Amino acid sequence: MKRLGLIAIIIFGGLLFSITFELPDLGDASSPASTHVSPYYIEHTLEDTSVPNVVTAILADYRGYDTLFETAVIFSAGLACFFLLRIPERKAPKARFYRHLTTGLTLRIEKGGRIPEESKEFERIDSAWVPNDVIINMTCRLVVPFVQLFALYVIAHGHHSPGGGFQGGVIFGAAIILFAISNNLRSTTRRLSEKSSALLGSGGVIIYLGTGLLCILLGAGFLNYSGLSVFPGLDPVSARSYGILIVEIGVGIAVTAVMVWIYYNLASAGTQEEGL
Amino acid sequence: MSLLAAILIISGLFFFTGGSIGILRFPDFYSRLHPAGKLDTMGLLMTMTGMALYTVQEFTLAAIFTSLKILLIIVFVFITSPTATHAILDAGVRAGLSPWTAPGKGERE
Amino acid sequence: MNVDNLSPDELSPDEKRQTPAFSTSLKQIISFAITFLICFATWIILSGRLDFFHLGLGVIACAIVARLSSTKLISRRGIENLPRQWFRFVCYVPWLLYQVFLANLHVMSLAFNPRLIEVIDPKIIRFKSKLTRPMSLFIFANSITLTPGTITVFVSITGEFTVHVIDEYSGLSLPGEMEEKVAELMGE
Amino acid sequence: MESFFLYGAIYLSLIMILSLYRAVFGPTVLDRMIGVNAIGSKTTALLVLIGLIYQRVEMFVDIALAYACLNFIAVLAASRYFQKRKGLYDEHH
Repeated sequence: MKRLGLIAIIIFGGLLFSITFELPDLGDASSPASTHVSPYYIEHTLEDTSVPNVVTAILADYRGYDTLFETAVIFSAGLACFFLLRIPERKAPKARFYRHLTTGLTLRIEKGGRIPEESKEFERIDSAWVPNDVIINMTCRLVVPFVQLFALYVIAHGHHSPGGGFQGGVIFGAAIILFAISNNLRSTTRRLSEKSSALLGSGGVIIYLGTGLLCILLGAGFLNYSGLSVFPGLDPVSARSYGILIVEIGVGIAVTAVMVWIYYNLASAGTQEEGL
Repeated sequence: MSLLAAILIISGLFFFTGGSIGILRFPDFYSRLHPAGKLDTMGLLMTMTGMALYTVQEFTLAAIFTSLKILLIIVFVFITSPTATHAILDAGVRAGLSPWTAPGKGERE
Repeated sequence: MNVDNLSPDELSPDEKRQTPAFSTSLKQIISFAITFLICFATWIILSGRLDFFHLGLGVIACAIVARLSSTKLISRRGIENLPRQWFRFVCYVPWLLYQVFLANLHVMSLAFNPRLIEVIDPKIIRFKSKLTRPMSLFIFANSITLTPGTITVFVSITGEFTVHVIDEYSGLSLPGEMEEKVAELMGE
Repeated sequence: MESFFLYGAIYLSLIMILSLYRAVFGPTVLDRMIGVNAIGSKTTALLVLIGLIYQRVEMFVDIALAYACLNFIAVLAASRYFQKRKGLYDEHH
């Protein structure tokens, strides 16, 4: 069976390689991809939208429908993970673990034992806990805020540098996942619950959709941000620029929330009890 | 200035080489972490410093900000790299990869 | 997201004994402000654009980050002598860099040594450090990992270190001078 | 100076192949992780070098910073995963 798989892979790899020679050369000006719409985008982006980064303008403005449905696809990926994996807590665990916040000591309480109240002193943690590691905890305390700041920078500067909603959302989600790794899943879900991550995910898509609908209400086409120019201080060109920014923020929120949501479900195998 | 940058980059590449060869040559998992954790960090520090110096040569505002960003990468790596090394080592200890009977003198074939 | 993230060193046992110089709410405001300023400096480096629009976005982003994690970055205890600590830290970094450089030359000579297997002698050593605060334990542990032939395996919260050393020569200097430097740095 | 950076980048990617050996044939999972981590730290430098070759450093620095972040998080997550799952660490039995 293994050999059969190897043969199939070699055949398909060879096919892909042979097809590579038929592709147009890199930077070929007469290839089909760079003769129809690309020159239009490259020449008109700056005067249409005042966005120097052509990729951002194409993604969020010229091909707005495409990106809208991409965001919806990401949200439905989170939804699919939820429906496939999520199972309610089946049985009460044999023992519960609580961490004393001041000293980092861990209490193990057998079934039937008296449980300390959820207070500022004790925090319930995963039962497959990892001993409190000073080095990793301190590093994450130092690094997480800067990773979050970098993520916001990537979202906000999609106009000028590589980046935008998707990339920034991934980095922000990674920052929250880093917090979950360095502490544990239970203390993360207490700060950002599953319900609010799902709501934020759909909220991001709604921001995108709402911007498009607002454009219709203001008399322009769906996702034609130049309709936003009725607001004071905006001309059609800068309105398109701001419209792209709003859309990117919506995408960023959606991607962050969905990343965290998928992590919750995957890391705990659906129980949301014990994480990585 | 650009000569200094070139010297820094070359010595950084030299450290990277040492790290890679060390990873190949050291006998067991625990000792391999020493070249991986230290030499790569040092190589990154030196190449990045060299490139920051090369960038700041033009002395425009944009160039200064770019080289500051490169310095930011250096600071980030200096905080995170020892932690990553420690995390891998910690996983190894918990996996029970005997560090106490390390392949010391004469025990290796 | 920021319900009650108390970090271990905010509520140390000796907090009741010392009389605080500032009240708790003022400390909160100060830690928020310091976090905000650090974040804003980082934002300017990242952004590199000094026009009104991007700086405004920066203010919003830094406010979000500072709201989410001001208690994470700046510990509320000992906020009075923060500037002194930072100054000492700046003095500590060049010494550390010099040590790191020496360490790398040592590991480098090992990596290119043709008789590598005979030269190295990895083993685990343990020692008790006098440092107590998590921050100083963290700085000390990462400094150990960066310097000659030693990697921190485990640090307990009471300051017991387990260290993996690559040869005899590397383990001799522990805890030694570096611990003194870190203790002085954190004012312990 | 551009050709210097070009040769530097080529040399760096040749070195990465050495680390790749550890990542592919490493006897244990943790050896593979060391290999991947080593490749990741070299990639950070390689990205800035590529930026210098194309004279677009300000763009590639962002990518390098993002790569450094994600590399660290990936290594940390992988080490935590192998600690708790896979039967490497089990204290209930």
